[in-house]
Amino acid sequence: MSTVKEKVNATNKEAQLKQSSYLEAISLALWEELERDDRVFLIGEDIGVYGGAFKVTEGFLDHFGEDRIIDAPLEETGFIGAAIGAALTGLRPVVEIQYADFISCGWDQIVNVAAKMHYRSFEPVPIVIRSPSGAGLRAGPFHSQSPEAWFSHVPGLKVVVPGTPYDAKGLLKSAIRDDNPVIFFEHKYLYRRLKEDLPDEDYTIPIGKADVKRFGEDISLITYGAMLQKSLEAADRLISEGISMEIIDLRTIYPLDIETIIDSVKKTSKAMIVHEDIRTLGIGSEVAANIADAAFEYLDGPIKRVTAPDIPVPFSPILEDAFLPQTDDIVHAATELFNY
Amino acid sequence: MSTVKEKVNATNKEAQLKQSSYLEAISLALWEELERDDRVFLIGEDIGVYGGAFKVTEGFLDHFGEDRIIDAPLEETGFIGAAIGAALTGLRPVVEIQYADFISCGWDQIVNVAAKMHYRSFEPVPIVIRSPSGAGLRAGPFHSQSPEAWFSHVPGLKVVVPGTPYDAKGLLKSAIRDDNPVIFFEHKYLYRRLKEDLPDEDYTIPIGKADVKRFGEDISLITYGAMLQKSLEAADRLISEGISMEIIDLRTIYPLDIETIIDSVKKTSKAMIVHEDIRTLGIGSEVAANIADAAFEYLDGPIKRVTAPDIPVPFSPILEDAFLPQTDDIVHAATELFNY
Amino acid sequence: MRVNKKIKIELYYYMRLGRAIEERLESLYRQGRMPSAIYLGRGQEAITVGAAMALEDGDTIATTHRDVIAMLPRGMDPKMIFAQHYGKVTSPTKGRGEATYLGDMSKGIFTTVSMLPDFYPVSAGAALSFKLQKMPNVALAFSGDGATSRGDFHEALNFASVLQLPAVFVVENNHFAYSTPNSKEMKVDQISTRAIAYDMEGSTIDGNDVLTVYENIKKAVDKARGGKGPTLIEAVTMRMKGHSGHDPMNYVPEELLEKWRKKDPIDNYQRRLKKEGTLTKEEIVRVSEEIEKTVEDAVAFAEESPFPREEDLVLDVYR
Amino acid sequence: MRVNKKIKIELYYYMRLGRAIEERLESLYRQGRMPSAIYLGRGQEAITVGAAMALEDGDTIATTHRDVIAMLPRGMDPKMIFAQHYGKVTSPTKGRGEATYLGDMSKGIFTTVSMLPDFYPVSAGAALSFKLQKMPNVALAFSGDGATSRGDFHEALNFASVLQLPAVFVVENNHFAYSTPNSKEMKVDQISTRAIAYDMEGSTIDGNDVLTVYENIKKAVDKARGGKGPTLIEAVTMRMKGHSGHDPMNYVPEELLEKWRKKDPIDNYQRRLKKEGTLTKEEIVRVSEEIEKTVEDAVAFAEESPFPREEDLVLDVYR
Ligand SMILES: Cc1ncc(C[n+]2csc(CCOP(=O)(O)OP(=O)(O)O)c2C)c(N)n1
Ligand SMILES: Cc1ncc(C[n+]2csc(CCOP(=O)(O)OP(=O)(O)O)c2C)c(N)n1
Ligand SMILES: [Mg+2]
Ligand SMILES: [Mg+2]
Repeated sequence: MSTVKEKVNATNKEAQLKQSSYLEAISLALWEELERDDRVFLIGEDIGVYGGAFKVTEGFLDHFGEDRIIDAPLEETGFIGAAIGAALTGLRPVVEIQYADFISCGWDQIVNVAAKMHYRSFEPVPIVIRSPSGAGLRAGPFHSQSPEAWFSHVPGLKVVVPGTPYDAKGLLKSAIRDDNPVIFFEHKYLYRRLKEDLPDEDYTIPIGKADVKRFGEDISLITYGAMLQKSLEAADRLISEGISMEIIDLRTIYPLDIETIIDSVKKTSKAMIVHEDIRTLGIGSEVAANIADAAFEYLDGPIKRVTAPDIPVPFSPILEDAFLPQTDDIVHAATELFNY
Repeated sequence: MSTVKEKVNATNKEAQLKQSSYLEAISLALWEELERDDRVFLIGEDIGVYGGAFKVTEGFLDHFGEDRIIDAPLEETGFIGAAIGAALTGLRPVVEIQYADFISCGWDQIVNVAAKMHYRSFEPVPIVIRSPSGAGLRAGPFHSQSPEAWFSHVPGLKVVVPGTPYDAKGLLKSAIRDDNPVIFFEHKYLYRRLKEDLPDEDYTIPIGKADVKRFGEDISLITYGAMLQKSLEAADRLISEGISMEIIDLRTIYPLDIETIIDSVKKTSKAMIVHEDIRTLGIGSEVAANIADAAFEYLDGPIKRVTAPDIPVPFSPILEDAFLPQTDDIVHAATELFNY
Repeated sequence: MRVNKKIKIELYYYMRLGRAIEERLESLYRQGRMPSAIYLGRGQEAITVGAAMALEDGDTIATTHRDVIAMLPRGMDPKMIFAQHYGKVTSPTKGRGEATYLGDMSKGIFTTVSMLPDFYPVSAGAALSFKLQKMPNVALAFSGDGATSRGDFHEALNFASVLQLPAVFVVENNHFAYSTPNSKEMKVDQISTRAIAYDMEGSTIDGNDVLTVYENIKKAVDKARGGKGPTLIEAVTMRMKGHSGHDPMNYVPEELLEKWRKKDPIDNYQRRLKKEGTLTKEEIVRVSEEIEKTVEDAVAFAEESPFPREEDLVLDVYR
Repeated sequence: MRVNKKIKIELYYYMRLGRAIEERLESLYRQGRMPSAIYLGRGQEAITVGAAMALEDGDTIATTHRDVIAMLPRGMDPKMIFAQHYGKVTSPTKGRGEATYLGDMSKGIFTTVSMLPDFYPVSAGAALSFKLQKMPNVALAFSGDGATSRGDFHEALNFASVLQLPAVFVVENNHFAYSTPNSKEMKVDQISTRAIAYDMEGSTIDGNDVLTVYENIKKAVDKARGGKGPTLIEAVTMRMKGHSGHDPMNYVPEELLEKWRKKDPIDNYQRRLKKEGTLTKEEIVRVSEEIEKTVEDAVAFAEESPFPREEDLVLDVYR
């Protein structure tokens, strides 16, 4: 079984390119961190022999062995709790939750044990919980959720949702090296659809820093995850209408990089937020609240949100497409805001 | 053992008053609904023989018997799940979670089973989960949490946090009569501290309607739960400085009564939100986001939030008092906003 | 227990129908005609059908991802199963739910969720409901072997045992949880052993013999109905297909599958029924034809049904 | 197993010290001197101390709300316990945590949480950590009887058993979970029966005899250390005080308490040690004096310690 690393390297050599998919970027980050630090180990359902439901860890077991790549029994509370215990006693576990929807089954251990440990005991809990989230794959209400906002209401956690392969690799490395519990959602729609050149050398992306993915003058569009691509698409289309969009990719959902957001809004005077998560108490509400406080004087229009509606993620293609914010929706909202 | 109802009635008769505490109001609502509808039953830890950790159900077991007042084993997932099953087969369970902090142990059943049932199956899930939440009693990080915002990010649930005895009774009755899952948080600090006259006759308060607890001209202050009292106190003090506060008590946290909020802000042009929950993705952020969108043109100042900081609830009195928003903080923020 | 002829034939019919439905689901999936994932219970028909047949009207049943054919004896129309996989508005979820997560409370079938085994507690709650309402009904729930590792399994069994509820918990031990074999999921040899932790009756039965399944589960159902409390039944079988449509199941040794192919619950049962004269060659042909037609009709229904309307997207979140 | 004199005396000393600390906590609580709730383990000292004494340096221990005195043999200073209840900055949580939720990882003591029994899985994780790091250590965790109803219990035991981890799970069966008696919590007569569900060794022992506790837990600890896997030990005792300081425990019949008072673990042990000559009257007096001084000093320390500073409120949420 050839490993992701070998495959990517082989592909790269042939093509004289270093293009990696979002999924490969994540695999590479895991692989390299496992090589770098022998305190790192992976645990989760079907990650060993099977290589993971999405094949993120294909070939890992052969290379790293059973002590580093642990196939866990079907018990999210049990193995998340165990990972916390391992983290408190010197190791650096990386937990895979097969689908982000199932993270709810380990909820209590995350929010009550992991998150509140350092504040009370000053002990680090260097654990990463990574999981494929998000919709778009016709997977219905229980394999499509975007649970990131829940965890962004839990002090003590850090929450990361990368939107590009480059960021995914650099942020996952930072997450693994971080001494705090990090919840790391990988948008499963991007896994094999998004490719990018990755540098050869080891690099990290700081947790807590947003990234301006496109500079613009007229509107600050704040987004993250799979909506980054749609936002960029929308920005391309809007150019022809004379609207210059600044696209901020949050990357880290909690703690928020409020400074970058506010600086941008001070420049553009208009703000909109785009996310795939539902509207009420999605990250957009926190972003909007910050802008409405700290950048009020600069605002030249209402703060708009383009989000999914407040419903479970429906399965049927027509419904799912209607559920998800589309490029058209973004273009429409931006045009309206521009003309305000 | 005399029941709450008898006790309250006796007291009332003597004093020719109908004053009930927040806790008694809740007991009465439960009692009356148990009398009214024999599909209603209560289940939870120590609610029968012991009458509940806070004695909300004292005397209930004797009167209603073991089939209506069920002492459950210590397993939140088990008895919340069971309540859902009972609700799907014709009953109307009211679950008590001993402290709101422990609701995390039944999280998955609530957010994945109860909340998403009707959208997919059109079957009602008439279950109420009630629990004492909130800080102020020196009870530390695990007996003081305000988990309401998490549940307000779960379409399919309704989330209620009453701020007065009158509202508590009327809203709990509505919750029990509602065909949807309702999460009902009772602020434990108010249990025995807040008293109010209650009408003799059966009444309900609609879920989803905010209540303007005080009319004013200068600032719309949106709040709920235990912060209502501090906000009213602040408003009293601010009057002498010539600042007229309009106090909106949300009562229902989800779905939000956006209309009442927006109407108020259109009148006052200034908005602030006060809640005991932490800042990031507390209800305040959703309220602010709505105002910053729908009432932007009317706004005459930044939207301010007075909340707890993003930390676990600390135990030590000095810390807990510093954690909780105080009347002074509200007065200070309102004055600043007024002078903006 | 003597199983009468009518029931014997029904067991046969529903197993055949169930398999035909799943075979069709698989081919439609491979052709890319349905947006849904598929979870096939091939090889496990004796358990799903045997258990479902042991119930009466008014009882409830809670399935998992792999047990959709258990709905057939409870009255679920095959049309609904295809409409669901197609995401059509004519399905019980009106296209909101995927795959096997459909149900119909009027037939006592819960619309379950993916989280395993979340409907063990819910099913215990239905049993509580029957007890409190003094209704003579029973709540039956399925779980896989892997899902017995989860806390919900423990809490449900404990709850049902403490309150002595009319519940039957069936575990389909098909030896794998996705790619994870029993040995990595638990240390006990028999899952029924776990009943001891709840002072509950537990037994392990041959899950590939539909009469054994029917009789044993019927006994447990009758016991529950008689107020004698819950039972845990482990039915041993083998998952003959990948976890879901895209899983080539490379982790399962071919010999193991070969061994279990010989134990095919339908082939063996058909042979037996023929041998004992309950079923003739002609009847088999007739059943085959009927089933083919039923499946054809169901697929046609699903194909021809409309998709849900975008405008209805946000309806029904609340009652 | 022969328990040597030094250990015998230490067991005695720590039980006495533990009880003295709890008695003092109770009186301070009744006087309203401390902001914290109290959870007293009176009557259960043989278990907490016996178990803690069975561990070695480098092992970990995870307590519950009722087990704070188990920290004493692991090196926790009594000053810390009082400072914690007072909410002082000198406590291990710097006043952020309440009651018995303190710890010290340098001594292998987890800072646990209220949710029961959340540290069963965490403790299994420490055991996994020892195994992966090839460290010769053992992770021991306490649970109450009631908490065995929760899924975390099940998942932890299953996890530890599948992975054959060096873990010891101790259940203190004190017959009540708050007001809920065993009979409403479980149907098994012995909680150790639950070990069967994990093919784990399980035993039920007299929780009021400290030598029995020490010896049995030591055996399980040694077994774990030797790579022979986890054990579940149920130690039977009685909760002699209310669940917490404000619980008058009206639901417990006086006769039951009377019966258990006669089995007091300290009185009986002291009598035995005196009888066998391990302990003289003078030594008892000396121990009493030492303990009184220790407790006095600890209370004084707590009283005199400063509260945390408001300015530090938001520090340390992150590393
Ligand atoms: C709580 C939870 N975690 C993970 C999953 C993902 N998942 C779906 S099926 C499956 C394996 C289930 O195995 P088993 O219980 O043996 O049932 P089987 O599929 O063999 O019928 C897993 C891990 C899930 N559905 N629920
Ligand atoms: C998950 C959870 N639910 C509820 C509680 C509230 N609570 C605290 S102690 C207790 C009883 C615990 O009983 P048991 O496990 O027997 O321990 P004991 O107090 O008898 O030592 C309860 C219900 C809790 N701490 N955790
Ligand atoms: Mg299986
Ligand atoms: Mg107990």
